[in-house]
Amino acid sequence: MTSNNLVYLIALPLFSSGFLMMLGRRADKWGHIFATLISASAFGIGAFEFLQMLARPSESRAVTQKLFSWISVGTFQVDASLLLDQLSISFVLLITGVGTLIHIYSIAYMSHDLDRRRFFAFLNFFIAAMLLLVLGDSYLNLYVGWEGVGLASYLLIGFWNQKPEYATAAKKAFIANRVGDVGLSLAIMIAFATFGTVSFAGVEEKVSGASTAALTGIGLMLLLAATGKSAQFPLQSWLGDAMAGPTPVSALIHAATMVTAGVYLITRSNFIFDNAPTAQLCVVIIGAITLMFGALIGTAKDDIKKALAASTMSQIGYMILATGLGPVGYAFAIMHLLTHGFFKAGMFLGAGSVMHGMDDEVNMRKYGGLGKLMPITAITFGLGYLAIIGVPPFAGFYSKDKIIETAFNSEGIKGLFIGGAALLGALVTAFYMTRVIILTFTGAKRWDEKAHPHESPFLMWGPMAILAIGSVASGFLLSSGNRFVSWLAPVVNSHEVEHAERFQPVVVTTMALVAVLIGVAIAIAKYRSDVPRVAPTNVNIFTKIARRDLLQDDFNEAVLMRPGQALTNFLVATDERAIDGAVRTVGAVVIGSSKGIRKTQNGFVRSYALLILFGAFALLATIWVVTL
Amino acid sequence: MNPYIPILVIGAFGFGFGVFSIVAAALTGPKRYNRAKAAAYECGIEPSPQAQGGGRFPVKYFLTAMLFIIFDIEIVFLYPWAVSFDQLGLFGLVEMVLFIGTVFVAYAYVWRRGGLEWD
Amino acid sequence: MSDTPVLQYSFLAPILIVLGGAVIGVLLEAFAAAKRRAVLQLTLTLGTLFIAFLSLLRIRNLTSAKAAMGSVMIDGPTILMQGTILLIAFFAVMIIGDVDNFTAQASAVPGSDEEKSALQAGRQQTEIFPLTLFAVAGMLLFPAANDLVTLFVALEVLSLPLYLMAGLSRHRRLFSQEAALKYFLLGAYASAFFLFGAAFLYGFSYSVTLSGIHAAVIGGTANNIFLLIGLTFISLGLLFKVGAVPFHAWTPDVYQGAPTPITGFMAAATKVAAFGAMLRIYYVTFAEANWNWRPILTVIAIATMLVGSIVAITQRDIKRMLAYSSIAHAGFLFTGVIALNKAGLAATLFYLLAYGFATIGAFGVITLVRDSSGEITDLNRWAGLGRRSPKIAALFSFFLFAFAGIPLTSGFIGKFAIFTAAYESGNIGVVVVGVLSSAIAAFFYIRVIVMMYFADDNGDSLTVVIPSPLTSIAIWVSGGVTLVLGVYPTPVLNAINTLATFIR
Amino acid sequence: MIRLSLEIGQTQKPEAILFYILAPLSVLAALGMLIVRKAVHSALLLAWVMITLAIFYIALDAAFLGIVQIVVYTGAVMMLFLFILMLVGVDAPDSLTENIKGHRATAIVAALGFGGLLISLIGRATLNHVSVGLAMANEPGNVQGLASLIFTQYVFPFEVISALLITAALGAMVLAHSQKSAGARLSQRALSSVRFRGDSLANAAGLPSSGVFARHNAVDVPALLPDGTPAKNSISGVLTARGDVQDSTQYALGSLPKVDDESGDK
Repeated sequence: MTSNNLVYLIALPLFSSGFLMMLGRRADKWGHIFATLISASAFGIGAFEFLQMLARPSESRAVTQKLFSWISVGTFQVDASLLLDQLSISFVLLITGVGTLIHIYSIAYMSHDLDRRRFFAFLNFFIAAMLLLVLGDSYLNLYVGWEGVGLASYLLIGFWNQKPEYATAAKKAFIANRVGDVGLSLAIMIAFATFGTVSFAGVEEKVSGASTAALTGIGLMLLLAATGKSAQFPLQSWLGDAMAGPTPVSALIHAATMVTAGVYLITRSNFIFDNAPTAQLCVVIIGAITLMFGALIGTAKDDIKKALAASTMSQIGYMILATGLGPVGYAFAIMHLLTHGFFKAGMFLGAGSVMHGMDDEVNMRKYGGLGKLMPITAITFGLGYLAIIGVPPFAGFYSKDKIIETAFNSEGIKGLFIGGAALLGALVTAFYMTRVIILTFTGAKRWDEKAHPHESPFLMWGPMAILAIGSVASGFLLSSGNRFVSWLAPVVNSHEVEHAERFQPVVVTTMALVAVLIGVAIAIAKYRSDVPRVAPTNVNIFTKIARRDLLQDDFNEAVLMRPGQALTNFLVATDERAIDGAVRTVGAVVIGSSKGIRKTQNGFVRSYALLILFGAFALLATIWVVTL
Repeated sequence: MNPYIPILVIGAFGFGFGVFSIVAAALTGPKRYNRAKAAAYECGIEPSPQAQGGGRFPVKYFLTAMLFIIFDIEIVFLYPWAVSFDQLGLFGLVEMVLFIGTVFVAYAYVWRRGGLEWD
Repeated sequence: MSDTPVLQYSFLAPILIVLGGAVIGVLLEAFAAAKRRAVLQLTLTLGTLFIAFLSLLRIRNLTSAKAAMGSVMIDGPTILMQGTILLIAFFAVMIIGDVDNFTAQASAVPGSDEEKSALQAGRQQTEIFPLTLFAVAGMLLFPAANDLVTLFVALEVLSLPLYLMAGLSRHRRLFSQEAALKYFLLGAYASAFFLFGAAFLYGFSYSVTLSGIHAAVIGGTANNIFLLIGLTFISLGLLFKVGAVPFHAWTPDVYQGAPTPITGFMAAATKVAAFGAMLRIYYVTFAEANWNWRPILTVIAIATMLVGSIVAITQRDIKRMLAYSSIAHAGFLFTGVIALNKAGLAATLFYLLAYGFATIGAFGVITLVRDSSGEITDLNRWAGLGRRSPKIAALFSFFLFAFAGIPLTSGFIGKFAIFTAAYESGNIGVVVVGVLSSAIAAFFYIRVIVMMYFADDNGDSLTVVIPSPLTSIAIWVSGGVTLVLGVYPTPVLNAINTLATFIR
Repeated sequence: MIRLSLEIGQTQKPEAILFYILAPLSVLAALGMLIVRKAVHSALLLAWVMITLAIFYIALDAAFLGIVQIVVYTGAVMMLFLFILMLVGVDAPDSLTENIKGHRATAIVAALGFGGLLISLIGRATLNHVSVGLAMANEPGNVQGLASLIFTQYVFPFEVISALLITAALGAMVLAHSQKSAGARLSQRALSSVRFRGDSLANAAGLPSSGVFARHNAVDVPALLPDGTPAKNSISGVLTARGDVQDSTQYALGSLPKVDDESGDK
């Protein structure tokens, strides 16, 4: 099935971002509205395609569009063509939907910023890149989108690059992504080497023939790419600093869309991971580690955005963990991804409106008691909070619960171990999310004198409200009657295969609820009394480490940066001495020998005559030797 | 009788005569030193003070010697010609005339440019 | 007695004409009035050279043959070489015509009042013209000589006038006389070696003619120790004449001391004659015995190229630098000689023509750069010449490019031909060293150009004299020839290839 | 004819004896030429070497060459060397110290090496080889043989040699002859017109020669005029300038000591 309006999905935002950039100052007045309309129209096309897809029978839902033949070198054929199937349409809708809401939100949020036009141009560019990523029909097309998204995140994080630390944060993010990208390019190369093609369909056919070693290699490389893009362990250090970007950026890119690209990649390459058990095991381990890692950092962060970022890291840890649990896990991962997209974006926009109110104060210890002054923000933030900790009627409960259930069901002690980790994660998530709610909205006022919090304008709380509705309803909508699982089944070919269940589903749910309640109780107990305005320093060692992001930056510096600098210094020095030295010595030798030989030219006839005699003597000597 | 004997005898005789005369004069002659006798005889006049060791000779001597050599070599070439010019016939004559002619040009040049005048 | 000898006058015409011209020159010297003597001599000399060239053209495609009882061999290469020599001499004499490069009275003691009075009286040593003609006669005979006696006589006839004229420079006369004396002493020394070698060759082959020696070489009966000794000392004499390395020490001093027009003439024409003789000897007589003498001469070629180009780097005097560059070029030419194949012969002949004209032009330009006290050859004082007289500086740069072998100049074609010939003969080492030394050489050529154009003008009193008409013709013609041979050399190359076959 | 053979062991031939006597002498003379301090001595030693060479030529049947060697080479060229030495100043002993560092040492090594190599090479080449004398060449007589070669076989080089001679003449004139300004010297005609058509004929009959009749013919004693006074113009200008002129009256007849009072002659 081919359709020819897929390309507009990407072309519109791409063209508009270029157009806005080109126009420069003239587009300032209407630039942002134009960008938002473009984003909305993209959402429209997405929705139209979604409806069309729904009308078609499940097995022929995928739609492709071939733009042009990009590379044709000998047997290596790569076409620039797009693929829209059930998996990518869900992403398209998420991206364009949440994207448009955030565009609207940004109109208000960035109203006082001079470069608003440039901001919206970057946002559109990001939307275009992300759509290309999810719509690409081959690893190479995906790779182009992958890079575009990395660039967009760099531009947007470093949007306010007057402050040097924001610029370094952007660079850090970009470099971490690049490390991941290396993994992706290696995977593509290995894939090409083993399969001779890089398109998903092509690889899927030949995957049965390939050796498990090659598949494991590709799987591990894809995992590395996913950790880079989705801020998983070990490449997770950049997400915390990425909060330097404006809050809508954090909401869109570092909560809803870009960071989920890793999950999309693994889901899209499900045929590789299903045939490479060791790779799948690594995915699970990475998911579990990042899950605990993010949660621990979340508990110690006073900055509201960093706390939310840590929670994003741990939620994505859940998704990665789910994708590692075999065919059935992919659907729950994507479902959790969609629901997370709603409530995490909502919470970020809530945090944004709180900061907007408290004129960009991010330290939660300086909030307190805002619930009464910013009722709408408080409500939407609260709904998001309830969704994330997994209270039953809300979205988080359905998706996270399924993940914990499948975690427990996976065979061997691995299941127990992972299930336990997921459960513990749920507890800690409940603890730190409650901590955020209490510190921000309840308790005594701890504002600075000049702070006068006020409710945000409609343009800001409107999108927050929609997202809040989404975080409430989306869970129920997607999971009722296993609708979403069956929707994704053809893509991830997760035909219903029954697992030996360790626990009944209801047992798992009760365990999860108990864990959540415990977490909330601890948080209320700890923060109900007055909260010191300045973070106490005499805290136990764990909090100290957690405050320093579990020493991840120190680790990177010690292990990577310093040796790197030493290596560059060494190379520069050797280049300086060895190569330039060699050239200089050759020159010096020639000049030196020239001076030396000149000395024989001393102007005396008798020494010239001696030279001639010496020549004759040498010739005679050679003859004497030759005729011996 | 080996033809070398006569050469040897004449050589010895000549050499002996030279040595004998010097030795005899030195032995028999009276040795009365007299300043006038020791002075260089310059046609009777007092010898003008000469730079010690003979001083520098004018370059004319060199020029004359050089010209002498040129014409001496010419003679050397004439010698074998003279010996066998009858066998060489007309061609030999023309050859030699040409040779002499060219060297004569040199002589004309030297004479015309005053190379032969003395002071 | 033997039948009367028969001389093929038509073949000997060029040499005889030049000799005749010289003799008439001497007569003019003797009998012509002092004032008009210079003009008369100049016209006589140019006329003689022109007629000689015409006579050469007339006999160029006659079947080549022995002449003058076998002592002179007129064959293809000889005609080419004699032609080159006559052409080069013709334009060199044009530059020599500008007589105030020469001392007013050679016999006056430098710095004496006699010399000052001679200068005021404007006296001129017009003997240089007959001497040049004698030298040209020697050079014409040298490559044509077919036996060792004629070879030696030609060598002496060629060298004696050059020893003399090297001492006649008007500028820095003492240094010039010293250079002449050095050249004479070392020349005599090398001729002694040459004769020593000739004697041994006679001892080896009981014959003095090259063909006789060749017969003995092929015969192989005679003990070849005499052959090797003879060959070594003969080549020593010739290598000295050309300035190959162990025997090159005289070249820089003599080239710097001699009057510039004579240096130009010497650098160009003597090399043609000497290499002509060398080609004949190695190709005709010793070709078959090459297994033992080739390595030695390859070493000499390599040493010559390297020393020539390396020492030139640290030179501050332009004439001395060109002297070293001429040593380097001798090395390149020698590579062509020891290539021992037809391509080598043709390449060497072409290179001689190209190099000859470039040298004449270059030294012609040097005669023009003067200040009140005479010629300026110190490189530092050449700074900024490019701005002061762009035409002359551009022409000089073009000659330097030709020396360096930059494409579109004759130098490039020459070097290219030589290296291909050497490569074909399997002598790879020499080619590598050749290319390396050309690279080094390019450095000091370009340095002069940079000095002329980019160095700032240090306000020196140096002025470029308006060249006399003859000198400017000579310079511009040599420039033209260097360009033409560079851009469109095929007709000349074809001519050389058709003619370049030695007759035993 | 005489056959000189260098086969070792045949020493009784006179040439061999001649060679063994003369050769060391000429080598010593050559070395002496290098070492001796005074220039003239070294020139003479060189002359000696040339003469021994001439003798060797003659011993080797090259009589003409020997003679030419003596006549032209020793005779003319050596004289040229002596003239040059006089030109340069005979008594100026050139210093024998060598100021180029290491020059003498290398020179000696190179010379010895060169000589040694040559000797061994030639030795190896000529050992047990029969040496061919000039018998065949001299068959028509030494000089005639030469003549026939020079004037037939090598006629062209012979003619070119004349060019050499002219160059030599030109060179000599250019370098050595300084053009006296033409006007300075009076020609023969001018001199005679001055003498006889001059203002007074006093000296027309030629100047009286110096010295007093039969008593003293020294150049520095002026002649006596008929009236007994000394004639000034009988003494050359140089001596009067130097003031060496003696008084001729002391030799006048009158003033001589009586002869009779001395008995027995000196």
